Formats: sequence, C-alpha cells, structure tokens
Amino acid sequence: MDTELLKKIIEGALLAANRPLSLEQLEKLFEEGERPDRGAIRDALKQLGEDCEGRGYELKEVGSGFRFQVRETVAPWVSRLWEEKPPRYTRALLETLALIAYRQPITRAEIEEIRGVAVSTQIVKTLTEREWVRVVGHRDVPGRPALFGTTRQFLDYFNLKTLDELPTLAELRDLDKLHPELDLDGPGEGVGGKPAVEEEAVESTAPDAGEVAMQADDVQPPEEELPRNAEGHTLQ
Amino acid sequence: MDTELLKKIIEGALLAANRPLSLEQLEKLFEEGERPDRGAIRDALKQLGEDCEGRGYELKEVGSGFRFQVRETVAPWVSRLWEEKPPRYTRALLETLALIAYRQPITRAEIEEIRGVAVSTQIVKTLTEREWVRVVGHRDVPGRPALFGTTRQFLDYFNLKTLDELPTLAELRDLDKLHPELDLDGPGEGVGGKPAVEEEAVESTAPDAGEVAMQADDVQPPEEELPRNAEGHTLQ
Amino acid sequence: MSIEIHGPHPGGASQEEMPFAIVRGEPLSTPPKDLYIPPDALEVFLEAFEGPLDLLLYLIKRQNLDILDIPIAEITRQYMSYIELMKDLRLELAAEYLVMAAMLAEIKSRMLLPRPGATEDEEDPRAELIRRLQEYERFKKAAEDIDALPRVEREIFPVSAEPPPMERAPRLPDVELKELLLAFREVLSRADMFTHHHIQREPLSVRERMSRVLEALNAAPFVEFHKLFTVEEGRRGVVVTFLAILEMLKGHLIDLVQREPYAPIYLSLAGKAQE
Repeated sequence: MDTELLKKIIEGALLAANRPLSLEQLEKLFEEGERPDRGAIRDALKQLGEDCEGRGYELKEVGSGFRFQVRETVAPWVSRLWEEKPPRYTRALLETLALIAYRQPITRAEIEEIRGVAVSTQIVKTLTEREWVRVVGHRDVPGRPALFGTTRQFLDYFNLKTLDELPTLAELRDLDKLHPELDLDGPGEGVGGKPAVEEEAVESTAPDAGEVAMQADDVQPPEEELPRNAEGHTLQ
Repeated sequence: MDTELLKKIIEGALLAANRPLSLEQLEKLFEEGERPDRGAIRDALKQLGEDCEGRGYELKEVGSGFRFQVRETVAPWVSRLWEEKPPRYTRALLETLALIAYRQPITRAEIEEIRGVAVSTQIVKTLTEREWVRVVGHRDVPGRPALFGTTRQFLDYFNLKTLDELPTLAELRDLDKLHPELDLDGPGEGVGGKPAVEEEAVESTAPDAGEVAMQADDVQPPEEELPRNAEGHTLQ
Repeated sequence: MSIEIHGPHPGGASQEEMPFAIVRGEPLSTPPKDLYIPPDALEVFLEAFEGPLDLLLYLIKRQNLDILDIPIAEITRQYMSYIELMKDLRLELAAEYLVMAAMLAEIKSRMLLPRPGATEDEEDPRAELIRRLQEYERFKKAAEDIDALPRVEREIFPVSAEPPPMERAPRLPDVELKELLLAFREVLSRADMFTHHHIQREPLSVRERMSRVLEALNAAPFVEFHKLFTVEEGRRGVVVTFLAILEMLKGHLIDLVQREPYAPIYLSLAGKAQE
C-alpha cells in the first residue's frame, strides 16, 4: 500500500474514532492481504506527527494508544467552547488516586493506613466510575480485600503514556539522621493546657531545646526514586 | 491576530468541538479586544479547507456551521473501527437512565443527589442523542434547571407500552430470584436475550396492584426476601 | 464580634506562624472562655485537613519545623489544644484524631522517662510517627503533582472529526432492559431509597404523565386545564393526570392561572406566566 494512502487512512481513523487507537487496532483496519507491517504503520504515524507541526493539533501517544489533541498553545481559546468549568477534584480523592497510582496494587486498608483516615466509598466509586481505577485482584489474606490499580484511561486522562511519566515521588529522608542527644524536648506547658508536673523531672531545662533540635541540619534534598524518562513522548 | 495563530485556533476548535461550529461560535472563542473580524475568520476557514487537500479529512460547511469530516475515500478502512464489538454503556449511564425513567421529571442535581456523584455532561449528551431522554421542562427555582424525562423512543426500544410496565420495586428486589443465572455484579455477562420479567410473566393485569405492593413493601429493608408479588405486570 | 479562622494556605507555601484565629485584629491561639465561635466556622477549618496527619503536618509547617526533628512536647500541646477546642465546641471528634492524640501522648511519656545509659540501637520513640508523617507528606505532594498535570477537560482536548459517510451506521450499544433494572436496583440500594424515599410510592404512571403534561406545555404557552384530560382514558387516566398536575404544582414545575372565579383554568410552565 502506498504511504500516502496509508497515512490518510490512519489519519482518518484516528480522527473518526474519538478515542485513542493502539497499533493493534490500527492494524485491524486492513484486511489480511493488504495489511501493512507494523514498521510501516509506525513510520506513517511518525510522518503524521511531523505533518502536524504548525497546525492547531498534535499527535500524542497516551496509555491506550495514539490520539490527536489540541496543541496546548491554542488550548486557552479552544477551552472557551465549553461553558462549564472543568471538574475539580478534592484533595482526598487526589491523595487516594496518588496512592493507587504509585503504590499499586494496593488495598483500601493500606491507603487508609498511609493517609491516617478512612477512604470514603464515594471516592472509590468516583475513581472507578471515571475508569481511572479498577480492582486488579484480591490480596490473599482474610477477607480477600480488593487490590486497586490504575487503568489505561487514567494515563489517557492525565496525558501520560506510561506510569513512568508520573512526577517522581519524593524520597523518604533518612531516620538515622536523628541525633539521639537532641531528641529530648523542652518542658512545654503540658498536654491540653494543664501544667505538666512530671516534666520537671527532665534534665533539659532550656525552653528552646525544641527549637535547637529543629534547626539541626537534617534536611536532604529529595532524591529521585524512579529514573525519569528523558525522552519526550510527543511524536513530532 | 496573526493569520497563522488564527488558523490554528479555528482548526483546534473545530476538531475539539465534536459538533459543527457557526461563525458566531467561532467569534466567541476570542475576547472582545482580540476578536478578529468575520472576514478574517472566513479567510482562515478557506485556507484551512485548502490545507486539507491530500489529507484524510476535509472541511465541510453544513447546516449549523463548519466541521471537519473524514474523507469518503478512506471510509472502507475507517468503517472497520465499528465492526469490532459495539461499545457498551457505562454503569453510570445506565443508572442515570434508570433514574430518569423511574423518577421523571427529574433534574440533573436530583440525579446527582441520589447517585452521590456528578453526572457527566457526556452521559446526558449520549442519552439525548440516542433520543431516549429529553428535556421536558424546567424547575422554577434559581438557575431554572432542566427537567429530564424519557421519550416514546425509549419505550419503543425497551418494548414497553407505558412506563407502568416497568417492574415495581418489589419485583425489582426479586430480580435475582427470577434470574438466578444473572450475574448481578456485571450486567451484560449474564444477560440473556429476553426481556427481564417475561419468564415469570403473571396473568393478572390489575393496573394498580403494583402500586399497592410498592407502598406496602416500602418499609421493608432491602435485604429481606419478600414473596413475589403475585400480581406483577406483564412486560409486553 | 468578628472572627476569622485560618485554614492552611492552599498552596502550602506560607510557613509563617499563624494564630488560630484573629478577633478584632488580635491574634488568638486559644479562644477565650466566653467567645462563641460558630461551630460551622470551625468545622470549615477542620475540614480543610485530610485527617490527623495532615493537621500535624500543618502544625509543623506553620512553625517551619523539620519533620525529622519534631519537638514532640510542643506539637502534642498544640495538637491537644485543637482537640480541646473541638471538645469545647462539641464537635464530633473523628476517631482518627483521638487515636493520634493517644499516640502523641504515648511518645511524649516515653521520652520523658529517664533512660539509663542510652543504648545505640534503642529506637527513637518518634521514629514511627516521623515515618508516617513523611510517608503521608510525600503522597500529599504526589497528589498535588497529579493535580498539576495537564489533563483532559482542562488543558488537554482530544480531537475528532465526523466519521465518513459509511454504508452501515456505527453500531450503538445494545442495552437489555435487565441491565437497566439492575442498575436501578443498585442505585436504590445505595441510596437506601427502599426504606426512605417517599416519592417512590408514586405510581410510575403519574411520573410519566408529568413528562407528557410538560411536553404539552412546552408546545403551547398556555394550555386549558380540561384539555389535558382524555375521556377515553377513563377514570384512572383522569386521576393520574390530576395527580401529575398536583405533583408538579407542588414541585414548582407549572403554574395555574385563573383570571376570575369560574373562568377557565390555564396551565403554563412555571415562571413563564409572568413573562
């Protein structure tokens, strides 16, 4: 099949589909006999991406495949097409989503353990309904709790090709840096505003001992946990 | 505004809109101060149309405005996108449709209140486009929210003469007893080809029996096994 | 008396000491006994936190403390004063906050005990708390990062074009009535409407009729009352229509207009009559 026709077909299909298309799905546009090999399809995609330069849209590879999308430079105008404001998500939902994204597969109890609060059923439902999150299995412990993971649609929505493209998670700082000799607190006013007699027993009397400890230089720059993917993933 | 940027914005907007855009709508993409005159927009459209030559799509003017359309020459390939198994509606869409059927006329806010999550614009759009649901009025409260109801096409599709033929709440509760083979967690998988209540279709036609049953059963906790209402409605 | 209550700054950028509240311009760290703070305001303040870890992080941040060196006594004192405040205002305390208070108190008590010849491998009692705080903080940050990613509906707009004219129209999803009913049942059981929702008692025919009447009113600005009834439907039909009209009047969907006693009654869509 000649390259120009191949390009037109792929371009037309990506535009008509209204969803990202994978290489497999693009292959299936062709009958067995005429089916171009995957290399040819890749080449056509690459050229289509290059052809878009200078246009109002670009070719992007996301989780579930390739899609055309409006260039971010013209997005401010295009967004005026919709009167409704884009949805905003609560911190509780985003924190839950972040835990599922970075720690998958993860159970609800594990999410609650890290966040220190219960995860509402509503949040799980919203995440599932948006198809960002799904049950990927069950942990083999009593109760067989569901394990949650993210979906390709999650990647699509956040304009990512793989989970590697997520912002890196801050590194945990080293607890060994705690100096045992600094860990005694100064006498405070006690719990709940009442004088705490027992604090007299402590040797440290400097009211600012806490402040000293506070300034000890334990701060380390957060290290990158995952190697960042250096390549851009826009095809152009 | 320079022509290239103007072209890019119009191109991006027409492709993102998912519907034809009129000249007025295109004008509204720009703030008062930067708004190009209509002649400039027309020129940009003309050039965009010419730029499409040799691509898999073309610019068309239709009744309600301009849109890009995939070229007929690539239709044989592109149409294979729809030969795969047809798409399925989400649980969210089905719940919204069911609430509109049983609780019409109902506003979007009321649906959201019962379901506990936002109803996406896309769901309302899909249901309206399918002509199963339409706006039947507006509630006279601030914002005058639209009231949704089902259509005759909805009744036709589900082979109902009137909404009264939908099962009562009591019957709903017994659905799994009627259809032990139903997989209640995943609609679709266990769903056979026949209308729901048909198999147990009961002879009685007393039109109010269901209502009486509904009131009586209202106070029962949902878990309780209730004897099936002997005078249920036939579905046909 | 005016009172402002400060929540954490949305961006989390500000690290300066912030009083709990400002009353007449005076910063206040604990409320005077006779001060009445509307519980709503405090609730709003507390709702700004995602739980005890978030509140602790806030307390640490607002004094520009390093997590690794939390002065436990001070933090415990502040934390407990929040809890006291919640108790004073008779707010329902989330169990998680109380558990955290207990944990803080336990750490503090352990640190107050004299330790004979501190051994190297003895674990700092704060370690577990610090680990949890750090762990929570990194996911709090990760959530902010995810929120900042460009995303569909906000910065990213996937595009599409009209599919080409095709021999066969694209197939629309098929839906079985069963699926619809199951979805409805699911929603009902979630919303617990089986037991509570009085509207469910209305026969469906009334709800359907409400839609039909609204349809008629959409077609014409005013419709005469009697025109909505069809003799052929019999008594039941009349009752259903009448119930539908009453229900819609109650719900502010329609207006009834009568110019004078015994004059014809007209129905119109609510709000349309005055226009």
